[in-house]
Amino acid sequence: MKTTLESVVIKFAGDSGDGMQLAGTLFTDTTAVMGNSIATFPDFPSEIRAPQGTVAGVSGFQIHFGTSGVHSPGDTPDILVAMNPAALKANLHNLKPACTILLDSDAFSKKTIEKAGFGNNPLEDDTLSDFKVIEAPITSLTKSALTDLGLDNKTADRCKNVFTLGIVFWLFSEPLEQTINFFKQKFKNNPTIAEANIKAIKAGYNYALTIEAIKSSFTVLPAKKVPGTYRNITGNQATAWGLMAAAQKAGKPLFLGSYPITPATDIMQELTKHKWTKTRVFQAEDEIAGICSTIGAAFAGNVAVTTTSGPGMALKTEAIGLAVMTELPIVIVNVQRGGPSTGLPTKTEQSDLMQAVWGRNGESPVVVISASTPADCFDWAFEATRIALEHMTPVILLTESYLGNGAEPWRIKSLKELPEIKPLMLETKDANWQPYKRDNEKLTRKWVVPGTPEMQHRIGGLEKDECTGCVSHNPQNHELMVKIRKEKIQRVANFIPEQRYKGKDAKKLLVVGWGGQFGILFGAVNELQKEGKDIAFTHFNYINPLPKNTAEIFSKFDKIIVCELNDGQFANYLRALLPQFKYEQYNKIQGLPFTVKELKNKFNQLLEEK
Amino acid sequence: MKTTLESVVIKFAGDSGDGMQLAGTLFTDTTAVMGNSIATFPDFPSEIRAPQGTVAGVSGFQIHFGTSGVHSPGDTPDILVAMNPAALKANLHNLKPACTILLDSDAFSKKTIEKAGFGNNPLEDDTLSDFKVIEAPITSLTKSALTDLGLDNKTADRCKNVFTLGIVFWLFSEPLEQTINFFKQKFKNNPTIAEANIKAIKAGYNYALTIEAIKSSFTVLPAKKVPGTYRNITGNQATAWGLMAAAQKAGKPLFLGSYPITPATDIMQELTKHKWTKTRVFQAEDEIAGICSTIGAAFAGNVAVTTTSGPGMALKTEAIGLAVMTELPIVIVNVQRGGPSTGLPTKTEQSDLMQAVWGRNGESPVVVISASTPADCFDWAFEATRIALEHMTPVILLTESYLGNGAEPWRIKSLKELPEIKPLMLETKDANWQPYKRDNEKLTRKWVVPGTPEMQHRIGGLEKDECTGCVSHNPQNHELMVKIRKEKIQRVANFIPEQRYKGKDAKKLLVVGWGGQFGILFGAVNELQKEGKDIAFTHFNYINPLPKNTAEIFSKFDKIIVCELNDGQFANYLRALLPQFKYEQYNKIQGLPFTVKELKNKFNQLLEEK
Amino acid sequence: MEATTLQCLYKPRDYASDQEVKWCPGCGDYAIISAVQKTFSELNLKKEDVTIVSGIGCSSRFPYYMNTYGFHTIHGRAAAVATGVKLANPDLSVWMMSGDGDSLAIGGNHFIHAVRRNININLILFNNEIYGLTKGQYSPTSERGKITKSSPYGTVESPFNVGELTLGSKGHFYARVPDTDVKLMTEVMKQAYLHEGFSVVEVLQNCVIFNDKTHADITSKETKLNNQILLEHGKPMLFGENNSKGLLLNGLDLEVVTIGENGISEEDILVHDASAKSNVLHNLLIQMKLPEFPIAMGVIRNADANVYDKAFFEQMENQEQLSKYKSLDDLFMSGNIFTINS
Amino acid sequence: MEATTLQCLYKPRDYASDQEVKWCPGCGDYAIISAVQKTFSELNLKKEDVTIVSGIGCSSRFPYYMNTYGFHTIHGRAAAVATGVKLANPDLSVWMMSGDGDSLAIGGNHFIHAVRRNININLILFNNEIYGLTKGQYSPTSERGKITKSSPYGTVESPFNVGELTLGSKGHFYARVPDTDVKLMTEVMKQAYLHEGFSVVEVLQNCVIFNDKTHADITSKETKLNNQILLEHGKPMLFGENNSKGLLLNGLDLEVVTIGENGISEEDILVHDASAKSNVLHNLLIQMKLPEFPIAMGVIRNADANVYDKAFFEQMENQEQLSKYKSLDDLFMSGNIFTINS
Ligand SMILES: Cc1ncc(C[n+]2csc(CCOP(=O)(O)OP(=O)(O)O)c2C)c(N)n1
Ligand SMILES: Cc1ncc(C[n+]2csc(CCOP(=O)(O)OP(=O)(O)O)c2C)c(N)n1
Ligand code: SF4
Ligand code: SF4
Ligand SMILES: [Mg+2]
Ligand SMILES: [Mg+2]
Repeated sequence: MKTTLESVVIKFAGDSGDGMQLAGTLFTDTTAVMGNSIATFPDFPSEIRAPQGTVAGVSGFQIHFGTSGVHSPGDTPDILVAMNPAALKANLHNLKPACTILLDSDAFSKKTIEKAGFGNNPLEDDTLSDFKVIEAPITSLTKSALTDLGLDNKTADRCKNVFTLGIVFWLFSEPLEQTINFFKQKFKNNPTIAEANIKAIKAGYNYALTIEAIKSSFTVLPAKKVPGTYRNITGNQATAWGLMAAAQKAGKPLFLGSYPITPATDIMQELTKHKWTKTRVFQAEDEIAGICSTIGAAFAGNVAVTTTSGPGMALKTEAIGLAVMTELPIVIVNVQRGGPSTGLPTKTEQSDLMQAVWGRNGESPVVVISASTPADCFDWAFEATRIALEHMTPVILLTESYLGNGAEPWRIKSLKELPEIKPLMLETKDANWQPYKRDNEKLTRKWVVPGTPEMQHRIGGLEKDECTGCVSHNPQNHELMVKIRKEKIQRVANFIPEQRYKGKDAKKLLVVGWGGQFGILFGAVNELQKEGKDIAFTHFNYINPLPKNTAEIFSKFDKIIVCELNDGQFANYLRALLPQFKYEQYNKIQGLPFTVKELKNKFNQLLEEK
Repeated sequence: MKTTLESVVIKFAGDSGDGMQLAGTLFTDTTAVMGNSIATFPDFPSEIRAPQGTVAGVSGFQIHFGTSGVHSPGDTPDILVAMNPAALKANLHNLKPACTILLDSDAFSKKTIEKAGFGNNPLEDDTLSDFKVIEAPITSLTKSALTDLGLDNKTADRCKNVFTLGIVFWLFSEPLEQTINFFKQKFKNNPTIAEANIKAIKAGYNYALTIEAIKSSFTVLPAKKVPGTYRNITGNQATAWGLMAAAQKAGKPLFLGSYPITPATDIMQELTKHKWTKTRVFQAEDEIAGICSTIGAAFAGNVAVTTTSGPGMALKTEAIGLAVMTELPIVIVNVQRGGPSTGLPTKTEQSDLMQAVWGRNGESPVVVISASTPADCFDWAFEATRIALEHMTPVILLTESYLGNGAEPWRIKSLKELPEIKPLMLETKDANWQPYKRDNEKLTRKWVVPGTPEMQHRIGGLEKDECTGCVSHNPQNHELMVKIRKEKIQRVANFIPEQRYKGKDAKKLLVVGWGGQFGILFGAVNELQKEGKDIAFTHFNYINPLPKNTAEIFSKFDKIIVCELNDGQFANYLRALLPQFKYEQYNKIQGLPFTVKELKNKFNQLLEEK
Repeated sequence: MEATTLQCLYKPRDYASDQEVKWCPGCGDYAIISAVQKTFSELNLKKEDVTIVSGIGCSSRFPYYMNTYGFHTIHGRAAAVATGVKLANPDLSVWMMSGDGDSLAIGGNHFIHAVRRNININLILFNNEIYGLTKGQYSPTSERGKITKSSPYGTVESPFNVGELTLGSKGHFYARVPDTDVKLMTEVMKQAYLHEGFSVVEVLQNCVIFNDKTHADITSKETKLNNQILLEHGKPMLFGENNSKGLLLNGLDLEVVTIGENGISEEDILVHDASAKSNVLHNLLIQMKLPEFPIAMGVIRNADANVYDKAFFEQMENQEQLSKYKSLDDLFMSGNIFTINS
Repeated sequence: MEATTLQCLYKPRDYASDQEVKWCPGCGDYAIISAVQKTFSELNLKKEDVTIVSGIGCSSRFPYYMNTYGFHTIHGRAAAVATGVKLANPDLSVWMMSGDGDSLAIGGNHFIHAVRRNININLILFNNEIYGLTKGQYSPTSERGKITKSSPYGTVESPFNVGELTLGSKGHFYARVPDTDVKLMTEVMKQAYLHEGFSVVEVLQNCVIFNDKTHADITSKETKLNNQILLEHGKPMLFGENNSKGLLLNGLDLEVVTIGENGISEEDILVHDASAKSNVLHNLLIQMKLPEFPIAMGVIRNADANVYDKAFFEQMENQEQLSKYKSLDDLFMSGNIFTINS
């Protein structure tokens, strides 16, 4: 398994007059200076003057670049830049699933669409539904950007390619200096043109920054593919679908209370399309209203979810405590991004783990789980909902920008093959029932929702009597309730699978991962195992509680290294819970995923040390 | 050193007709049933019919009760119930400093005040400034509570004592059942009177609950008193005064942005009285506005503080991240109460430690310190401010309900004897200055406030360039900044005293405490040391960073036990930071402080085990 | 209003829970709970169909005392929680109980948005112009200059007028009532229930402990005849002893006149139209202040408008009709799918 | 207004920082920043005395582009941060830049309270009726039925009217301007600066990317003459080609009339009084909607009232006079003190 982030293929495609060769070359120069290895493939139209706007007239320039493994210009692009419908059409058959397509939406008129040979407008039908599309009105934006310079229309128009290049530079966090110098150099006798190009590239870059454009990453299939029907899916879409599937398997309507925030907004936007499933999406006035409406919906019997990212998560802190106290089933999805504070909204990071497990006032335990690949966001969203409903507790699901915006093929699940979810609802009067009376096995209370006759009751955020749920200031009762709430969460461990690991014969080094870095960690360990190294790998999706056999696995190894995109949060968490082991750490805090290379270096180093 | 919580003295005092003997007896009966040891001292007026409302006519009933050490009715009351001015006057000379006085404010008319021999109204001048006064309009409340019963005025009036008893029961979390049964029994032939008494006691109890009445605790002086001038002070008052003193020593006005919440409100209420010091108190619309106004005030050059308790702290989470990112000096005081959620607003707990150190999105380190006694809240509020200003960082000061409402004698500090605080302000242009340029020693940036010529700059919550402070998306810069922000906090350890401990010769057991349980922990260890046990004690006020010699101290002992009023948060924190040691735990989560007895039991047990 | 003429299912006291009511003796909240119980009884509401949501404050303890479903949430968030309840189950009768601090200080944002959306929830706003539970700090409705625990020298801020804020947030139902008149409260609460959309019922509530008599100029026996005017839809705006005074419009200003003086007769007096689409006159009535004017009581505005939950569910039903997918399986299998064989 | 006649200290562009402006080409925000720079120049503001506070959003990037002190805070909290700045140093000229989402969605509570307190801060509210930065979800000012990324079938909520909300929150300065008229924006911003108290300047701002032309009916060259009316204090309310149309009051309703028709002359037309204490007419003007009425532009309300920071510091000075303590030492040594000797 490998991810595209080790190397990337970009293709610039447009009309012959669109300056694609120049754009490609300039990008190549910059990436080369940044120390990447590169292979390029310029691909001109065969006819000398092919008709404008037709597929035959499309000019392309493909670049493959990366830190390693670049031996060819690449098969299929990860990012396609299409300056007009024809350019799109020409490349559509040869795209990686779920790749990013950057389009000039201004170029999509009825005429150009027809000329390119599309029946319908591909921006409006399903043609692009599997890709991550960035539609930008590039022509008009470029023109606006250059109005001050008093250029004629044509000259301004020529800068489109440079504007587009600016967007691509943003997507790859490449610096502009190199290219700006090139323009200064090249047009030193024509300062207006130099300025136009510089303005255009900056405008493109800033535009992408302003709209918080994010490129998607794509993970190829693992070697052994399970036979079946597949489609590509992003992590955020998979999360949305997993939630819908879970609600259906629980037989209750889905409710989402949320407020837009990068990179979580897509989940809300996906769900809101599916009103036909009776899913209720409430776009709240802020994150607090988002989670509070969710708590209200849970009280009233919906499968209730809220979605957000770091700063929004912070705002939900107080209300999560209320859900803990009232023991209501809600799911809180945090698509993590770079922090602290507003931080790096478009970058990936795993630094909200401590906040999830311990970031509340009082002793306030919740279940915390995480997803590991874009497609398995479906499963973990489903599992989060199952646990919430079957254990009457808030569940925090941690995903990451890298997962939410990343995509991979998903083996389509049918509703039939998914397990039933059994909410702990009580619908007819039970004489022994009390609002906080518990099941002996799971310590759960029953879900009795408003509208149910003869079981009216009141809940709230004050400490409550262990059985009746009435407000109680009794000191012993408080201690008991703190213990019960903790134990209830601990007992979830009795209802989840044991932790697994890969490398049964290994003894020396155990690599521990969690969350969205699964693919890369797996890849790195896999390669080392093939090289015969004494290394194993275990990846955590259940964070709180940990699977029951965790200590048993850890005890088999000489060394344990915890790898995460933060400053060591899971490592610290493990130290607190399983202090008997020593944990090495590998951390990266750059808003970027790991690379296989850096991981292998680190693991080799540990394997070589005594 | 011992605290009053092992045993308590209450005195009921009122006019002969006020039923004080009955109230006292009923209270005694209940506490006896609850398993307390008791000594009482009824004290009637010597004259048979002393004039009503005079000191001579005061009838009293004193009760000393507790879990241990009750050998006499007690010297001076911890709680005085005074049904009229005369009862107050009669007992004023014989009160423990900072004790709680429960008054019937309805009984304080011009006439009765004069009759009692007061010159001025003692509720309006300084007479009671050293006590925790609960003024309740007992007469009228009792009347209102009984209106339904159609009693004559006199009969209703007679229930005042019972209403008052209800309040006292609330203060001691005593149950009402025993007394209610007594009334049913005693007045079985007069159900109206029975009902009146039952209604009255419940009404008093509920009244106290509704207004969140809190009794203060009082700690007596340690054996070796430092000579000097003393006054009594509560923790909240000491916090307010410490902040004012710090602002003055820093030469900047104090700003407080806050929203009322039990048990922190008193700090705001104290500060708001002292506008004459140029202290700016902004009662915000909510906690978020409280801290955000504080951040704004810090940006603009005030010594800026926000105060709150658990749920409010949760709401401030996001904004604390902003202060971390912008590296502004603010102090956040959390007077902890019982959680989670609204929890037990009037009870004490130490369960917000994890939230303070780790409860934010992203890697978001702040300094965390805590106070240990009511009086030293002054010093720790001062120290919190010093660190904030001299290290350009948010500082969280954790106190507790037990400290905030508790009182003890404070050796009055003069401003002269307090150290200067040197804010890192830059007031005239420095050519090399950059908004995020750092001092090499502390890694602090300079504080340049709006209004300063020629150094205009912009700050914000996005990741920023390591030197210029401009927004930066650069991956390496982000990692560097995460490390710098962490290291800056770590380096505070270079500017704080080393950790001390008591018991230099001990080897076996180290008792570790933090926060407001200092007195009781100290007392328990002290007694065991006197008994010759192999035990030592160290108490933490600096939580993040820990004093540099912490590991060195820990390494001297066979066993370490961490004692705290939560489920083991400091213990878990130590495990993460100093995983080389093994930590035992003693935890209590009842909204109550430790008792010396339970601690000694636990320590003895550990000392006896191998 | 048919409901009120039927035999009642339950007596008012049947709506009381088994929990002891814990407000201070003499607190205005007692009258409010009586009125709510009477309202429910007269409306024949089933206990299980009522959900009462509150925030934190003395007033917010309300749900504990009612034998309905109840949720004592966190400070300021009742409107948001209630919104979730209503959208999860629109058949429930959702009531929100909240103080001036809870709804207008920390909860201000949820308040204005619930009003704007016009979701079908009934809010009883206990306005005692003080933070009761935390023992007496000023609130956003405390009058300017008020001395409280947190304003020892008097406040330096001007208060909200609840009605103005409601209308400024696009509100369509606003009523004001004194806690001294259970009958009027009951009548007004019934109208709030019958109004589709968000109903704001402001109760001038007395806090005997921390803000005693703050509304006494308006509500006391001695003053109320002259200092209150009860507005009733379709009726002339008369008040005072023997309804001897009334309100007139003079340009854009209201004016108090005496019937019989200066040739004024009852016919000249303004007639209250609570259902007027325009809120101009409602705003003028809401803004009336002592001593120049009486304080307006009763249902001041009760106008029809789009209701959020109704539109929300209509759109849902439409989509159920229109969607090209009939099941999640359809959706999952849509778009570009491909098959991998073993 | 003396300031404007003096020689300017700085040219508008002197207020620009060295940071590149990063809005989308064609975004209305460019015109707003020009107007702000012109305003500062004409007001002769010293760069170091200006503090610009914003929240999060496209519009909230504003402070980065100005060579003044600036604070890009967190989403929705600019008003609270600005309040702290002003109370820490009342001599600063504090400006708040914020979007419709930032100020009216998540920041709604701080908005209404800042307005109510009437603290001397100038808010420029960039109303593009959309969440720009997060790529196009509807906001609390998006028109009903609008199709956006988060409302694929159209919204089911009615928007706030910024002016109504301001007045409902007890606002004393409200102006509305289109982003197409830098001159008018500049004039209005100067008045906002000169107004003591909280000034709300709503700019109808175009987001070319996610909500292009949403204000075009009002602001486009073709329509603006008939669809806008510029209100100027002391001047008659005229609009249309050659100012041929005007506004009249008809009972409690406004009416559009044509000069010269039905015997109407200019004298009959309402004269704008922005400083009127009563907000009734201001509210009517604010509520005017197309197509029946033109949209009111300019300073609609500009009335004197108690200013929070002024009262706050007056009280402080009083206390400095009145306090019985002269130093903290006095305070610490007050009350019951006792001495312990060694
Ligand atoms: C997050 C949070 N902040 C503050 C508080 C403290 N608090 C509880 S109730 C209240 C105000 C109560 O005033 P109001 O809503 O008017 O209710 P009343 O008690 O007057 O009925 C405050 C500040 C809290 N419980 N939670
Ligand atoms: C706490 C938090 N919630 C959500 C966001 C995401 N967010 C950033 S800006 C924004 C709305 C922007 O809209 P507006 O204020 O109208 O500004 P515009 O971009 O339209 O100028 C949102 C939802 C955030 N940054 N922080
Ligand atoms: S404190 Fe005031 S509002 Fe609260 S219960 Fe008592 S009287 Fe009522
Ligand atoms: S997205 Fe819209 S509001 Fe934001 S910068 Fe671009 S045009 Fe302006
Ligand atoms: Mg109140
Ligand atoms: Mg906007």
